[in-house]
Amino acid sequence: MLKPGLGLAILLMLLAAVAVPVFLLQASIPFWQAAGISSIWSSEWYPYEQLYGLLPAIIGTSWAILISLAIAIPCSVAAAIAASEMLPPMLAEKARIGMEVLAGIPSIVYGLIGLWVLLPLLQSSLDLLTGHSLLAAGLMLALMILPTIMLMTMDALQQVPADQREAGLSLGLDWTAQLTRILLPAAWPGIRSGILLSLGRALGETMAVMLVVGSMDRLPQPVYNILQPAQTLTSRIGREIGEAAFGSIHFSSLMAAGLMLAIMGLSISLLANKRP
Amino acid sequence: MAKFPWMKFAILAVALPALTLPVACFSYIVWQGLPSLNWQIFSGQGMSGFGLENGLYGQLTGSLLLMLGAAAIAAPVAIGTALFSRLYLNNRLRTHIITLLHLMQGIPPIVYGLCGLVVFVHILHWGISLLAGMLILAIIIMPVLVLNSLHALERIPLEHTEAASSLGLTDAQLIYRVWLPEAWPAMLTGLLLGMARALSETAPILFTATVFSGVIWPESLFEPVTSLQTHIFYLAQEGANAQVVGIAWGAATLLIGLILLFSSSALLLRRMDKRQRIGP
Amino acid sequence: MSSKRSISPISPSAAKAAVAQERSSRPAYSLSMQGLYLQLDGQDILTDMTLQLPPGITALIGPSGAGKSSLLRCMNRLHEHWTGDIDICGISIRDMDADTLRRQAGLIGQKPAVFPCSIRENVIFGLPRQQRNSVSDAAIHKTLTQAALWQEASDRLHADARTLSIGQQQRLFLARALILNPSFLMLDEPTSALDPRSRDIIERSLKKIGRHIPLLWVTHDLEQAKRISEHVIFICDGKLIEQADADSFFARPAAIESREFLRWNVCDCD
Amino acid sequence: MTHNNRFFLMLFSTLFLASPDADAGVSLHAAGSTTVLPIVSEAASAYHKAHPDITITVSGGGSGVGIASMIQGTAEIGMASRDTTPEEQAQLDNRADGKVDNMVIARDAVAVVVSKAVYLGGITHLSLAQIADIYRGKVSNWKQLGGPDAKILAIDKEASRGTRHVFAEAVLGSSHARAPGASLITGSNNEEQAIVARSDQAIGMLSNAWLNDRVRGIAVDVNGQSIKPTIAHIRDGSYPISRGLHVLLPRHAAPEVRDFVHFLLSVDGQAIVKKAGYLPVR
Repeated sequence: MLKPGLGLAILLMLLAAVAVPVFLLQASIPFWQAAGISSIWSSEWYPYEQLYGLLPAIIGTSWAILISLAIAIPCSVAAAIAASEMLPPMLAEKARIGMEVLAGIPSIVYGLIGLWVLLPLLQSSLDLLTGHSLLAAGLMLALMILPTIMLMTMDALQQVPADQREAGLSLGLDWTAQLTRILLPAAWPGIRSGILLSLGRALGETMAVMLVVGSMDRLPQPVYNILQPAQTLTSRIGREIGEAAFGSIHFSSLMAAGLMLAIMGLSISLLANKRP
Repeated sequence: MAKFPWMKFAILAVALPALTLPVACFSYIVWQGLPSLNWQIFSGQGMSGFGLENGLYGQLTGSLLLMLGAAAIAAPVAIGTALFSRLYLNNRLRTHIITLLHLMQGIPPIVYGLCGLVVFVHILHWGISLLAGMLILAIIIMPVLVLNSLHALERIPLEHTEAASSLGLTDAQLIYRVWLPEAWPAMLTGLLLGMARALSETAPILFTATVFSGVIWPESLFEPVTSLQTHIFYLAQEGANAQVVGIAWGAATLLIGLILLFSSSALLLRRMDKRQRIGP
Repeated sequence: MSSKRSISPISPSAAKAAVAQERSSRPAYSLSMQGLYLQLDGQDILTDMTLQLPPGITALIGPSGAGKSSLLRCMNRLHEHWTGDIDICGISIRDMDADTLRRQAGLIGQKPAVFPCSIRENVIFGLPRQQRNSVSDAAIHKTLTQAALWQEASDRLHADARTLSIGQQQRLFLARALILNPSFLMLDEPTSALDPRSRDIIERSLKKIGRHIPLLWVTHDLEQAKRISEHVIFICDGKLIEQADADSFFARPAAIESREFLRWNVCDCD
Repeated sequence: MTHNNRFFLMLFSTLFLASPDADAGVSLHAAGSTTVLPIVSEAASAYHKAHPDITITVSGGGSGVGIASMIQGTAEIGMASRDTTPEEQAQLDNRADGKVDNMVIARDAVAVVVSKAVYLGGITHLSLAQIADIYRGKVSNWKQLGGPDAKILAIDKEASRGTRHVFAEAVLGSSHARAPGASLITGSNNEEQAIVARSDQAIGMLSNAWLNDRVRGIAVDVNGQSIKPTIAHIRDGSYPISRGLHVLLPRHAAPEVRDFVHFLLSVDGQAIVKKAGYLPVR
């Protein structure tokens, strides 16, 4: 009685795990048949003209992630160092609780901030048309992944064995050397998985990005221009999935975009799972 | 001897935005949202349009229903999975299950939303419905729940299990009399965190479970609902009307309050559990 | 070009001579503490500790929780919040730069804390950057020989240090402290995690080192204390009970606590 | 131990009981154009007051969503602010459960809107060709059109939006024409209205019900006459970019659905249309 009951639970779980990729693949097949794999490298996205180039969204996603990581990693690692190595333990604990709270703020609320605080700020300070841009998306994502990286770095730093710290100090290493030569190398696996975890989160983030990125299905001109409106894979799905008819190539192409997101997300978590 | 104080300054300087910005964001939301969190926003008096004829009441119930449904579906499956793998699977298989769960966590939520759209809304013809949203959210929070339960079970000292088995307890007795009493705080912690997560997901339910307006209390599981998360999304774009944007901030504050309620009770429970474990 | 010639490689014999010269040129070393108090988390760990460290090997013994490890950590300022005075050659260690002090006062812990890098990098870990880049193979050879690790590790200096056995790692730990040229060494039960053979190797090499610089050796193993020490400091409950020559301490302990301790522990050991 | 057990069981039973039980009331779902949404949303709550056992849920998404949800049967009522395309009509006709009727419940104008600063800077009327030049990217500064010296922020809409279809048809010649001059794509009318209001250099397309002080509708030159997007000009047909607002309902729809659509076309329903700022059809 017990075993079949529990077995049913695990079967349901496995079913869910298997069903997701299967249906994703199955629903995107019409797209691969009609548009072909080459549409990944094509930059024209006009569903009404049967042009389904995924490149602008892929480039947009990559830029947004790159910007967010470039900002979030140094800031959050520095914050973790400051909290765990410089602040008194009481304050460090407070900082941790604060970060845990912030990690729970839902993305749609960050979107609200992006729309009503960040965009006007960018518009006026960088003299942009509206502020909708890859930079805005990257900044939003950076804000959202900061707590994750910081919490995991803090954990990793605090878990550096006391004897390693003491050994470093006994050798007369000064604060900087202690940090760069003992603490950071020892904490690196933790920092690394924090970065990969937040990379995955940034990749799949939809609402906040959708509200600030501008939804322009066009390659940035030139390609490093991050001040232009653009599109990411997630914002394209969020914008268009409601209006694409089930069974159409358009719908199928959005499923293909989802499939690509899933593949990227899976590779990242595989990377995170593999102990270096 | 040079002590490199500049290094500390540099780190503090880089850390400053990270330490202050999130706090600033949080206070900004609350500052913007609290003024519009009055009785009117719940009763809907004097409001029309924007799906707010009944205030935020319908959105609130929708969010809570989605969350509770997701938890009710995911929790038994997750705990069953954890118990099964602890009882009947060897270490190697269990490692595979854990890897699988980590992989499931790596798939972005919106992708689960897409799959739910295909399977529940279109193939099964449920339409945009509460049940579709519950199931999608359940799948999204499942890995966290299973991993948490597994972790909780693994922390039970082996001696307890062995002692119970040597007393001749059956597996079911072992679960009810030894494992669950020891592991429930950690499992409940996971469940509460999962519920907080279910409350904060927006994209997966946007096109599978929620509509703009018209629902206060759904008549059945196959009806759509409104939710706080998606309503913030709609209201956020109503730029021309200051009152509506104010309500969006109010709804955001309400949502954060709810999420904090769940996540902080989870953290509190975890702390109590830890203290009990270490304590006298 | 000419300057390059001046730092020609040093032959091992020349290195030995240089070391001998350096040792002999070092001023007579003195370490003393007066009225040392240490409180941690509201508990008295050390009270009114006044003593002078004699040259040679000194065994610091006492029951567990007596404050032995804490005493060592005060002496290189890993613990900072003590009152009283600790002087090295008449200079209060509070007036010294902490990092410099710690380089002078090598501390070897109970378990080898090797860093996740190669054996060679571990040895030179504590050197300043310029010296790390220019350190000669002779210096590494010398240090590893002193630590009795050269024979086992010479052929795999670039292997990961964690591939060494625990006993070898502990000697690596020792080498890492020795390369900094410490003025004295503090050993916190350095052999308690080791098998007897590794213990003997370490004891032998430390005995050699003890001829040049003072060693303060925390141990709970009375047999070991008898084997190695010339002096004994016995502390109990954070208080100094007795300081004496090793021979006289083991033969005729003066304080009642010492006698008790010796009796119970000898019984335990046998 | 037993105490813990009971807590655990209680927790789970509470969770299960919390799911809602089925009831006999009727619930209808309307989806589609955000231009039609204010009418239907308002009418739905008025209708619900008169018939408490019938709830009508409303969601936006655009005309594409309204038509797609009819094709897929995910909603009882579709809302669209444009005609169906031939492909869409074919799919609607091939539906398993019967054809879909298309009814015009109101008319409105797709106003060409500009930011207040642009309007005050002298852009009060443009010809269709000038507007087309903007959206084709041939004109990029308001100065070239006699306005203030500011870059043009041309706002386009998502491809399936009804407003976009009607606008592109009238201005660019085809409802799916590309607009390389556009520098931002928006979705709902509200989203676009907010951005135009916040900008000093924007041009966009909005239903005439969304005009206000900061979002000004400009006149369109037709045969030497500047025609403003007013109700009067929609009624006499002189404004060139006007359209019908449709609701779609399956021919075999439930009586409740039909009754609601009748309500939309009744005097009370048409009053709501007027209040929302559109031209009633009755």
